[in-house]
Amino acid sequence: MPLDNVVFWVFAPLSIATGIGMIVVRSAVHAALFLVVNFFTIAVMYLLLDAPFLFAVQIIVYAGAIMVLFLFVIMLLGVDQGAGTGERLFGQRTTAVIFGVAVVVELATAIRAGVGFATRAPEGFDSVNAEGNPSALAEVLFRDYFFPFEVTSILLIVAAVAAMVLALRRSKAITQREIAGHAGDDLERYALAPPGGPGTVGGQAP
Amino acid sequence: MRTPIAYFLVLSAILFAIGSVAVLVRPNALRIFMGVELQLNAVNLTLVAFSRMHLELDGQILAFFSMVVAAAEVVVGLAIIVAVFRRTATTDVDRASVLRG
Amino acid sequence: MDTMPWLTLVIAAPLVGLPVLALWRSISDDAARWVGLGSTLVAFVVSIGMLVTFETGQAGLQMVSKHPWVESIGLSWFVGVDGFSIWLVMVTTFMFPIAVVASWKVDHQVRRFMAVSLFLETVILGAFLALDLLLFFLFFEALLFPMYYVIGVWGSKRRVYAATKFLLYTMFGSAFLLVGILYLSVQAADQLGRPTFDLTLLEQVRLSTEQGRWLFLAFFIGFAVKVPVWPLHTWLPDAHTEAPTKGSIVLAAILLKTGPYGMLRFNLDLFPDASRYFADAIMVLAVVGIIYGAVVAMMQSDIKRLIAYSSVSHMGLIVLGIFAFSAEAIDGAVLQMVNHGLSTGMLFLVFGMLYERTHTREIAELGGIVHATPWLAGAYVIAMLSSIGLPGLNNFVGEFLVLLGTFSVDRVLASIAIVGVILSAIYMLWSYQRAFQGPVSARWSSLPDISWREGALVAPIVVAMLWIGLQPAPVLERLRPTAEQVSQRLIDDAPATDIAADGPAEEAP
Amino acid sequence: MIDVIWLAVALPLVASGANMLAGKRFGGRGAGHRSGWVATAAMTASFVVALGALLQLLSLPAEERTQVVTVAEWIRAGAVSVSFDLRVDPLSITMALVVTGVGSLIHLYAIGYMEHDARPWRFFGYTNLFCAFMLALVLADDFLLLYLGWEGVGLCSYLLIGFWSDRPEAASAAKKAFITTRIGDVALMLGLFVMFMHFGSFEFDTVLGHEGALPEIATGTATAISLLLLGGAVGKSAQLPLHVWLPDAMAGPTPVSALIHAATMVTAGVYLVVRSHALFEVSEVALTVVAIVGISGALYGGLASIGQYDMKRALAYSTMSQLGFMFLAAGLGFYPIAIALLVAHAFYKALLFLASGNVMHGLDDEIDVRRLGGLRLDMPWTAALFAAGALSLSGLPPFSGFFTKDAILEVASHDGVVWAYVLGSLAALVSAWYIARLFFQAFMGERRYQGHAHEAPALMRIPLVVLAAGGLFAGIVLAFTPEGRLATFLEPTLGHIEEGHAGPSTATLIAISVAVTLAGIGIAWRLYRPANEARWTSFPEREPGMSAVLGRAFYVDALYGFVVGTIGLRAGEALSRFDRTVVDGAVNGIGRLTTWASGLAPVWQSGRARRYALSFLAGGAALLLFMVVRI
Amino acid sequence: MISSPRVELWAILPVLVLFAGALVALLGAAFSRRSDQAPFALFTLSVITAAAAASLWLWDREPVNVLQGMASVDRLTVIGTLVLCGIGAYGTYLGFHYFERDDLRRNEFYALLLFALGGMALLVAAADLIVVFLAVEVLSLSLYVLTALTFRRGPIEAAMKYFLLGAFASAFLLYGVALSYGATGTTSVQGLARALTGTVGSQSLALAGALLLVVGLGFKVALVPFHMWTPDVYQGAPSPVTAFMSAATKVAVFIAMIRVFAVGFSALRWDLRPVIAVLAAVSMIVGSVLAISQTDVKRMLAYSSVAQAGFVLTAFVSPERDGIAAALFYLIAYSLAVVGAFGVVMLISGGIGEQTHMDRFRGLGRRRPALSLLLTVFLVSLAGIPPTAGFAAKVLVLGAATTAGLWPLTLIGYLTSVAGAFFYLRIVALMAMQEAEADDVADGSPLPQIVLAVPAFAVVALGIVPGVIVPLLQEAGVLTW
Repeated sequence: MPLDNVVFWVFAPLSIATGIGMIVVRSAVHAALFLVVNFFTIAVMYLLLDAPFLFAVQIIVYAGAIMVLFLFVIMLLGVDQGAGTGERLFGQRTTAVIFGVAVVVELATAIRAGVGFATRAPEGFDSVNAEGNPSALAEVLFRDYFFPFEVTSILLIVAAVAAMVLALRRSKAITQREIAGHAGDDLERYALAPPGGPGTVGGQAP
Repeated sequence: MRTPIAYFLVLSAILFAIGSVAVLVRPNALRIFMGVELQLNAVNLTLVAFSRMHLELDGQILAFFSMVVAAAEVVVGLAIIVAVFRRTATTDVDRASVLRG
Repeated sequence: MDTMPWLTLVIAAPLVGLPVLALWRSISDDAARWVGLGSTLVAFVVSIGMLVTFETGQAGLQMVSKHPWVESIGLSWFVGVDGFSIWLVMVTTFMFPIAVVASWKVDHQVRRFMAVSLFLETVILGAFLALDLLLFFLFFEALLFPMYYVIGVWGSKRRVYAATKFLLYTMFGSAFLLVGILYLSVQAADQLGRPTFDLTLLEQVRLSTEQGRWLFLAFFIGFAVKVPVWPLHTWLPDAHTEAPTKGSIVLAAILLKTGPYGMLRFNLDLFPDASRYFADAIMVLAVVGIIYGAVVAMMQSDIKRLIAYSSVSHMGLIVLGIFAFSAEAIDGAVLQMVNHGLSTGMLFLVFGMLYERTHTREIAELGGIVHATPWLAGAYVIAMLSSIGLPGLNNFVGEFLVLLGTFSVDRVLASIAIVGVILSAIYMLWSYQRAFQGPVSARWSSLPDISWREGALVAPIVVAMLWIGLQPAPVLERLRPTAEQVSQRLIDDAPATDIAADGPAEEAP
Repeated sequence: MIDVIWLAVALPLVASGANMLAGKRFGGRGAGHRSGWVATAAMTASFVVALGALLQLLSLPAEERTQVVTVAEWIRAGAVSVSFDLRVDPLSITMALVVTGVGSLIHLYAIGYMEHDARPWRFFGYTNLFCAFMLALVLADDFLLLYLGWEGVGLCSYLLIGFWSDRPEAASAAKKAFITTRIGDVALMLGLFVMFMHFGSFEFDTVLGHEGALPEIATGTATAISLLLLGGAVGKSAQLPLHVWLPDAMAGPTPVSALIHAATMVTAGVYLVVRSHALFEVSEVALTVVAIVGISGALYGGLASIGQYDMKRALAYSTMSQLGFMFLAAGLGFYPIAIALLVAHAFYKALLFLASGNVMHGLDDEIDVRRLGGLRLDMPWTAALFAAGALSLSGLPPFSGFFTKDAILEVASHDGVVWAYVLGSLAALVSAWYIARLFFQAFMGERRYQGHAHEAPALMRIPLVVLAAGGLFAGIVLAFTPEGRLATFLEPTLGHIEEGHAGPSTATLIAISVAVTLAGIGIAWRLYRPANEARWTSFPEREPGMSAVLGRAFYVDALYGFVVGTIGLRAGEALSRFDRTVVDGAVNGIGRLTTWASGLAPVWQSGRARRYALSFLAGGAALLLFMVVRI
Repeated sequence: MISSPRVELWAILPVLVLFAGALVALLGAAFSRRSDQAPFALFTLSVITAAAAASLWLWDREPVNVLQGMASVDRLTVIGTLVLCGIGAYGTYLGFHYFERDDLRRNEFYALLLFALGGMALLVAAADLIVVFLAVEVLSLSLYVLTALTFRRGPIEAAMKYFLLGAFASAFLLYGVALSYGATGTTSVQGLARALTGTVGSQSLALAGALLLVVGLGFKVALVPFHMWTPDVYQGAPSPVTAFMSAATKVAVFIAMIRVFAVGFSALRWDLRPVIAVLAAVSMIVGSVLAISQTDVKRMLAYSSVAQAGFVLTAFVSPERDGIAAALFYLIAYSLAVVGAFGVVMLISGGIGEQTHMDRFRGLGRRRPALSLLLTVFLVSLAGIPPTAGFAAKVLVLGAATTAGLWPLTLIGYLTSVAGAFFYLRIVALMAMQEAEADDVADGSPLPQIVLAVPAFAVVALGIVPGVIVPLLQEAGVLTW
C-alpha cells in the first residue's frame, strides 16, 4: 500500500471522527478543540494533494488564528453558554441527520458520475509546481487572479469596519435619546401580537 | 499519487454534511458558526482536490480566497455574536425569536 | 376614412377634467362636481361625433387607428369600432354623466371621487374599443382598481369585504384570460414571425382543435367572471349591494358588459370551432343562471341584492343569446347589453335616490313609499317594467330577439329560459309590493318626492328606454350587419365534421 | 277615417300622457276635475274615429273590407321584421267600437265614481293608457304588435287593480293578476316563436292566410301554435286553470272591473282565438280543447259565482262563466256568435259592475250581499238598471243574452254536438240562478244595512242607461237588422258559417232554453227569497258543505296558494341558502383556506434560525435530488 | 517571472468610484466629531452620481471582458449599475432622513452603504464565479452590519440570523463554485459556457454545481425554501436599510444569476428549467399565501418580496433576450415600487421606534393624503394592476414564461398575484376606507414626500409607456460570449 493511501486512510476517518465529535460533545470548548484537530487533518489532505502552501496556511490561519479567536470568544462569553444539548426543536436533530446523509449520498452520486470513484489524478503536478508551490501560486494569483485579490482587500476592510462598528458602538456612542426611548422598545415592538402578550402597538389586527 | 481523487471529494462531501448538521443541531451561535467553518473547509478540500485533478493551481487559489473570506466572516460573525450577547446575555439562537410569524 | 381619430378622442375625453382635479388640491366640492360632470359630458358629446361618423350598414370595423406602442412585445394602440361596440360606448358615455350627478350628494373626498370616476370611464371606454388583445387586457384590468376604490371608499357597511371580493374574484378570472392571450400571441409569434396582439392578425393564427378549446375556455373563464355566468356570480351581489349608487350604476350598466362583450368580440371571433363545441354547455349554464338568479332574487330581503341577482338572471340571457349564434339572438344580446345597462342602471339610480332618503335597503323596513313619493315610485315602476320586459320598453325587444333566436336553435332551452320572464315579474312585483305599496308608515310619510335634479337624471333614461322600445331601428340597423356577419361565420361556415365533435379534450396544449 | 285609424290609439295615449304628467295641474275639484273630462273626451273622440272607420268600411264592398295602415317600422333584426301596422277589418273595428264605446261610457261614469279620490288624474291616465293598449291589441295587424297591446293591457290592469295600493289586498291582487296572466303570456310568446319558425313572420296575412284560405301548415305545428296561443288566451281571459286572478282583481276600483275585467281586456283571449281561427281550424284537437276549456269555464265560473257573497266577486266568476261560453262558441266554430256574445256581454256586464259600483258608492264600499238587501227602496235607479243587466245576462228573450248565449246552444244542437248542448244548458241554468240570486239578495227584501244608501248622481246613471239599452237590445239588433247583422258583417274576416240541421227544431230549443232560464231563476227564488233570509245571512264566516266548496271555488285558489306560497317559497329559500352556503361558501371557503394556510406561517417561521437553516438544507437536498434523478 | 496582468481599470470605474468613496466616507466617519450628517449624505450622493455617470460613460462601449475575464462590461452591467445607483441614492437619502430625524449619529452608515453598493456593482459586472462569490461576501458583510445599525434588539437579532444563515448559504455557494470548477476546470462564466457546450463529460458535476449556486444565490434573493430569513430581517432592519437591501440585493444577485445561468450554464438550460420553474412557482405561492396573514407592514412586504422574487425567476425559464429583458424590467419596476413603499412606511412608522403594525395605517388617507397616495401607487404597482409598471412587468415576465411553453407557470403567477392584490390592497383599504384610531406618528415633512414622488411618477410612467425602456433592456439582454 503506497504511503499516500495509508496516510489518507488514517486521516480521513480521523477527520470524520473529529467532525462528529465536534457535534456531539457538550462543551463548546471541546467542540472547538475537535474542530482544530479536524482542520489539522484537512491540512494533511492538502499535503497529499500537493498543496504544501495551503497546508501551511491552513494550520496557521485556521488552526492557529481563527480557532484561537473562537476559543477566545467562547471564554469571553462564558464557557457554559448554550451548553444545553436538550433538543428544544421537535425533530430537528433527526431531520438534520437525514438531510445531511442525503446531501452526502447525492454529492457522492454526482462525484461518481462526474469523476468516477476509481479515477486517479493524473501525474505531472510537479511541473505545475515547478518553482515551488508558493511561487507558482503567486504567479497565478497575481496574474490571473489579480482582480479578485484586490477585492479581498476590500472585503477585509469591510470586515474590519464591521467589527469596529459592532464592537465600539456599545461603549460610548449611544445618544441620550436612544437611552430615553429604550424603556418601551424591543419585545413589545417586535413581538407580533402573541395572544395576551404585552400590548402590541395599536391593538389586534383587523 | 495512488489515492483516487474521488475519495477526497467524498470525504469533503461528508465533512460538508457534518458541518451542515453541526449548524442545525446546536442552538449555540458559536457552535453553529463552527459548523459553517467546517463546511467552508470541506469545500476548500474539494477545491484543492479538483486543482490536483485538473493539474492546475486555480483550485488552490480559490481555496486561498475562500480562507480569506472565512477569516473576514469570522471577524464579522464573532462581532455580531458578541453584540447579541451584550444585548441579550445569551448566545442561544433559539432565544432570539422576537422576530417571527 | 375620416381623419379625426374619433375613438382615441372618445377614450381620452373623460380625462379632460383630470388635471384640474389632480392639481388643484383646494378645489371646492361643488367645483369638483362640475368638473366631473363637464368632463363626462364632453365624452358624451365626442361619442355623439363618433356615432354620427359611424357608417350604418357596414359589418366590419370602422374608424380603425393603429399605432405601435411597445413595439418590442407587439403591443399597439389599436382601436376600432363596429356594430357591437358602438352602442356599448354610447351607453357608457350616456350613463356616466348620470352616474356622476346621481352622486352629487357624496360629500367626502369629492375631488378624489370625481377623479376616480373619470379615470374609470376612460378605462371602460378603452376596453370597449381596444382591438389589441393586450391593450384590451390592460383596460380590462385597469378598471378593477378604480372600481375597487369606489366601492371600498364610498360604499356602505361591508364595503371593504365587497370591494376585495370583487377585485380578487375578477382578477382570478383574468388570470386565465391573460394566460390565453399570452399563449395565443406566442402561437402568433411562431406563425407570423413576430409577436403581436392584434386581433385581426390573431384571427389568422391556426390552432389545433385542442389548443382552440383550451384557449376558448381560458378566455371564457376570464369573461364569465365579469358577466357573471353562474356559478361564478357571488361577487356581484356583494359588490352591488355595498357600492355607492354611482358604483352600482357603473357596475351594472357598464362594467358587467365587458364580459359578454369580450365573449362576443374575442371568443367567437378567435375560436369559432371551439365556440361551436362549447355552445351547448354554455347555453345550459346561461339558462341555469337565468332561472337561478331569478329564484334567488325572489328571496332577497335587500333591494339592492335583489337587483343584483336580477342582473345575474338578465346577464344569463345575454350569454344565452351570444351562444345561440343566430343573427336574431346576437342582435338581441347586444341590444340587451344596452338595455340592461339602462334598466338596471335606472333601478339602482332610483333606488339610490330612495336610499338617500330612507337609509335602508331592507324591504321589510320600507313599505307604503308610493304614497309619500309617487313620482319616485313611478320612476321605479318604469325601470321595473323595463326590467321585466314589458313590450314598448327597451328590454322587451332584446329579450324577445334573444329568446326567438335561441328558440330557433334549441327549443327546450329557450322554453326553460322563458320561464325567467315569469320569474322576473314575480320577484320585481313582489318586492315592489312589499317595499312601495301597502299602508304608508308614519316613518316614511313625509319623505320628499323627486327633486328637479333627480328628475333630470331619470328623464333621459326613460326617453332612451321608450325610444329603444318603440324605435329600436337606429340601434339595430347599426349592429345588425356585424351580428349577421358573426352569425354567418358561426352557423354557415361551420365545417360539417365539426358538428359531430368527439369527447372533451384531455390534454393541455 | 281608416287612414287615420291610428288616431284611435293615439288620442287616449296622448290624453294618458297628459294626465299622468300634468293632470294635477288641470284644475277643478271633485267630479269637476278636468282630468276625467279630458280622458272621457279622448275616449269619445277615439270612438268617433272608430265609428268613422266603420262607416267607411261599410261603404266598401265586402271583399275590400280589410285595410292595413302602416304607421312605422318597429323591429328589424335578423329575419325578424315587424312594423306598427294597424288593420281595419270587420272584426277589429267591431272590437274597437266595443272598446271605445263602452270605454267612453265607463270613463264618464268614473268621473263621478272617482270624485273623492285624491289623484283622479292618475286613474284616468291609467285607464286611457289601457284603452290605447287595448286598441293596439285589437287593431294590430301583426302578432307581435298584438303582443305589445296584450302585455300593455296587462300592465294597466296591474296598475289599476293596485290603484289603491295602500290596501294590502289590492296590491296583492294586482301582483297576482299580472303574474298569473304572464304565465299565459309566456305561452303566447312561445306560440309566436313556433309561428315564426314556421312562417318566418308575425303578420296576420302571412300566418293566417288571405281570404279565408287556410295557411299551409302541418297539423302538428298548427296544434302546437294554437294551443300555445290558447294558453295566452286562457291567462288573459281567466279561464281554467289560470282564472284565479280575476276574482281577486275586484279589489280595484269598480269602473276598472267594468272596463277591464268585464268588457274589454278579458275578452282579448276570445278575440285572439277568433282572430287566429284559421290556425285553430287546421287542428281538430285545438278547437276541441278550446271548446272544452270554454264549457268547463262556463260551468265552473257559474257554480263558483253561486257561492260568492261579495257582489263583485260573484260578477267576476260570472264573467269567467260568460267568457267560457264565448270560448265554447269559438271552439265549436261559431265565431260570429262568440263575437256577438262578446259585444253583448260587454254591455250588460259593464252595466252590472257599474250598478254594483253605485251600490258601493252609496254605501261606503259595502259589497257583501249578506249586509245589503232592500236596496230597491233607496236606490230604485240602480235596482232597475241592475235588473236590466240581470235579465240580459240570464238569457230570457228578447234580451241580448238570449240572442247570443242561447244562440250558441241552439247552433250546437243543430250541429249535433250534444255534449256541448247539454252541458251548455246546464251552465245556462246556473247563470240564471246566480244572477237572479244576486238580484234577490241585494235588492229585494228588507234593508240589512245601517244608515241610508243614497242613490248615485246623474253622472253615474246616464252611462248606465245607455249600457242598459245596449245590454237589453244589442242582441236583437245585431242578430236581425238586415245591414247590421253581425254575422254577415264579420264574414269577410271569419268566413261564412253554415248551420247544421241536426237535433230538435229551433222552436223546441227556444222553449227548452226559456224553460231552463226560468228554472234557474226559480231555484234562485226558492233559495234566496227574502223569506229564507235567515238561512244564508246567519252563516258564520266558514259555511258548511256545498256552499263552502262553491264559495271557495272548489279550492283551486287554495291549492295554488299552497303550491306557490309554501312549496315555492320553501324551494326558493332552499336555493337561496344553497347560494349563500355552497356557491358563495365555496368562494369564501377558498379565501378562508388560503388565510388558514397563511396563518400556519408561525408554525415553521418560528423565529428559530435553526429551523430556517433546516428548511434551507432540505431545499438544497431536494435540488440535488433532482440532479441525481436527472443523471 | 510574473508576467504583468492587463489592468483595464476604466472598465470597472463605477465600482472603483464607489469603493473609493466608501473609503473616504469611512475616514470621514472616523475623524468627524460633528453630529451633522448632511455632508456625509451629500458626499455619498455625489459619489453615487459619479458612479452612475461613469457607468453611463460605458454605455456605448463594445461588450468586453476585462481583468483576465473576471469582469464583463456590457449593457447589462451598465443598466444594472445604474439601477443600483438609483436605489443606493434613495437608500442614502432615506437613511439620512431616518437617522437625522432621531438625531442618531450613524456616520458609518454611508461608508457601509457605499461598500455594499460597490459589492453589488461588482456583482453585476462579475464574469467569474470567484468574483461572484467575493462580491456577494462584500455586500453581505456590509448588509449584516447595516441591519444591526440601530443596535436595538430587533435589528441585532435580525443581523445575527441574517449572518448565520448567510454564512451557511455562502458555504453552499462556494461548494457550487467548487463543483463547477471541478466539472470544467474553470470558474469563468465564458469558460464554463465553452467547456459545457464542448464536452459532455462532467455534466452531473456541473449540474450539481449549478444547483448549489442556485441555492446560494437563491438565498440572497429570497427564493423559497431559502427565504426564511427574509421576513425577520426585513422587519428587523431599519426601514431605510430594508428599502435598500430588498431592492438592491435582488437586482444585483439576479443580474449575476442572469450572467451565470444564461451564459455560463446555458448548455444546461433544459436541465435547469424545471428547477427554476418549480422554485419560481413555489416562491410565488408561498410568498403570497404567507403574506396574507401578516399584520406588520414591513413583514408583509418582506413575504411579498419572496413572491416577487419568484416572478423574476419566472422570466429565467426563457433565458433568451426577451426573458432577460423581462426580468430586468421586472426588477426595475419592483425596485421602484419597493423602495418607495418601504420609504413611505418609514415615514409613516414614525422614526426609529418603527411602529409598522397595520393599525398605524388606518385612516391615513384622510390625514396624510399625499403619503397615502404615494403608498397606494407603490402597492398597486406591486400588486400588478394597471396602469402601473408592475402590471407591464408581470405581463412581460409571464409572456416570457408562456413563450417558453410553461403556461401553467403563467397561470400560477397571475393567480398568486390575485392573493397579492389582497394583501397589498388591504393596506390601501386600511388607509382609504377605514376611520383612524391610533394617534398619528407619521412624519409629514415635505421633502421626503417630494423625493418619493419621483419613483411614484416613474412607476406610473413605466406602466403607461414601458416601451421607453424595453428596447434598451432587450439590447442588454443580448449577451455575447
